[in-house]
Amino acid sequence: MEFRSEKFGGPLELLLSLIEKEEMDITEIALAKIADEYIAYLKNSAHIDPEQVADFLVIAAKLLYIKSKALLPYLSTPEEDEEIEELEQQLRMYKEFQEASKGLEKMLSKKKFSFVRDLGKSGKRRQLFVWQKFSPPKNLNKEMLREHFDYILGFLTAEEIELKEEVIEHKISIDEKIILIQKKLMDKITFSFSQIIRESGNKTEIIVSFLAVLELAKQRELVFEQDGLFSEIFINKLN
Amino acid sequence: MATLKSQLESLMFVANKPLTVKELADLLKIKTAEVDSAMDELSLDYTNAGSGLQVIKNNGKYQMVSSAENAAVVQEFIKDETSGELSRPSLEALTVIAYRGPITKIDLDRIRGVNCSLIIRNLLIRGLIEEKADKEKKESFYNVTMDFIRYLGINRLEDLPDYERLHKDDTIDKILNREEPMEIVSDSI
Amino acid sequence: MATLKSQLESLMFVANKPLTVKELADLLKIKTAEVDSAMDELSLDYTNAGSGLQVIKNNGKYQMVSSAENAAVVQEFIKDETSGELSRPSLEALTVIAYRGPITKIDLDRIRGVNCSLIIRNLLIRGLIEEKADKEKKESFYNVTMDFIRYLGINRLEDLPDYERLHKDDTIDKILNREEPMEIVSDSI
Repeated sequence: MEFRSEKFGGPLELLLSLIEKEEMDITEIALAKIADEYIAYLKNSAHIDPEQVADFLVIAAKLLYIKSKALLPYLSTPEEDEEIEELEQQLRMYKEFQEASKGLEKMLSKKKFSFVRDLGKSGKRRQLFVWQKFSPPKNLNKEMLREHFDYILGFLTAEEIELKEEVIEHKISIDEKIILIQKKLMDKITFSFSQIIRESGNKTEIIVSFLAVLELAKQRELVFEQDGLFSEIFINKLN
Repeated sequence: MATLKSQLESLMFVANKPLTVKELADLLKIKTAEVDSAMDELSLDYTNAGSGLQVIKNNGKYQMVSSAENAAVVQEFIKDETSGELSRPSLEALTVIAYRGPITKIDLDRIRGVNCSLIIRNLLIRGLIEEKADKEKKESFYNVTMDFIRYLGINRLEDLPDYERLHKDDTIDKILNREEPMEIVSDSI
Repeated sequence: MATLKSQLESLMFVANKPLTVKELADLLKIKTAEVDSAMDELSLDYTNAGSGLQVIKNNGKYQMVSSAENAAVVQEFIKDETSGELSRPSLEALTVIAYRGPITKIDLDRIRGVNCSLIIRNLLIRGLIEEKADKEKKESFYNVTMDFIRYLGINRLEDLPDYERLHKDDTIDKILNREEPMEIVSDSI
């Protein structure tokens, strides 16, 4: 399918393009219908920026809920229904701005730019204005320069560390998680879902685990078992 | 008063950069409201006379620029090669900031449904948006810059199509003010 | 014709230097006599309106300048621009240029995380930094001026405190080597 090779700037853009491809309005039914396609796109995550994976997964989890609700309506709760309503509203809001951005794109393409007074291309000792002259600030000494530079370096170091951590965080793919769960099923015929949650390092990984389990259920490798609402979910190997 | 308008005109010409209403008021020792009304008048004069100049107002600042109508001949003269092309995500973020600014990062994230840290950094570096820190609220707000407005060929953001509606939209406000409208999992950079 | 006058006005404004009648005529593909008569008209408009701008003709060249009546307030503005303390962002940029110069504008922008056009303009005006063009690379590099170095009471940059260590610190190199999808739209200051 062509859409799978396209790169999307975010989950809402992907959602909207899927819905519009089906020529549907933004409704719960439409969302349920395109859930599979959305997840199929996500699996080939080569076109998703690593720092956006989490945002795509949050929406994936919502779509799966909507889909499961379409199949098993008695499972829904008012809070969760409100969340669906919110997703629809959010999507409509996004659509407004997407359309507005096309308007801006058109304006920019007309090249009706306004310009400031030209300060000339760079040259030796460029003089910007005739009134330019050496006028240093009063209270500045070389020690202050050193302090400021040290401060800047400290700030940049902190920023650099943060960036690195961010990149490492999003390294688990659904496929990797599926393999992990398959291995687990080889050792044990049954285990609880909370065990998977415990083994997940962060929120993103929990969502990935959830998607992986759902995928394996779809492929008929496992089934769920739950005694009642909010009670522990057990995962059992099939065959 | 003719003199006041004339003084403002001279100042903006010489400055060749955005000047805040306050800077102008202090220089001329008048009230900011007087600056605003003289500037409105000047801007109207330029439009009515089909002048080659115009005044852009943005975010409490004024700047004198050449009129958008004459873009082609000016661009030829200064051999400017600006294409005005932007990537889709950049354009989308700029649109949201133009219509909803001043806007926080979290609200921008909510509207686009995705973490916008890198795009914000990119737009800041390119001078298309600017950041203003609100120390009391411990939050940063983003606005588009004069430079971006210069590329659009308008005098102020209010001239954007549908500005009034999108800027004040109730539904959008409601969605943005929800307690936990959408979880952005990854933290900001 | 209004359009011709308006185009001349835009060109004179943007040019920021005297233009010959011939240059203007060539740009607009009209006769020099037409330029002269439109310019006379524009000049008259400015006088009649008590404008803050005026057109001066000297040696067959035209130039737009601020009107002589407003000299006092313009002087005031220039004084403000070139005196007083530096803002913190300006001071930080100056520091980076001192310890890391020669440095390009885009590298400075990336280190500071914001567009530094206005800051560079301010430091250039005050004679604290200077610009050198590298014609091969089509880039400009910034350095602090000799005037500034002497003002600090030293003879060369290497005499800045901790220069060796700070000049070679690789934190900045890491930031600059980071991949960043930069769409360059404009090449302003």
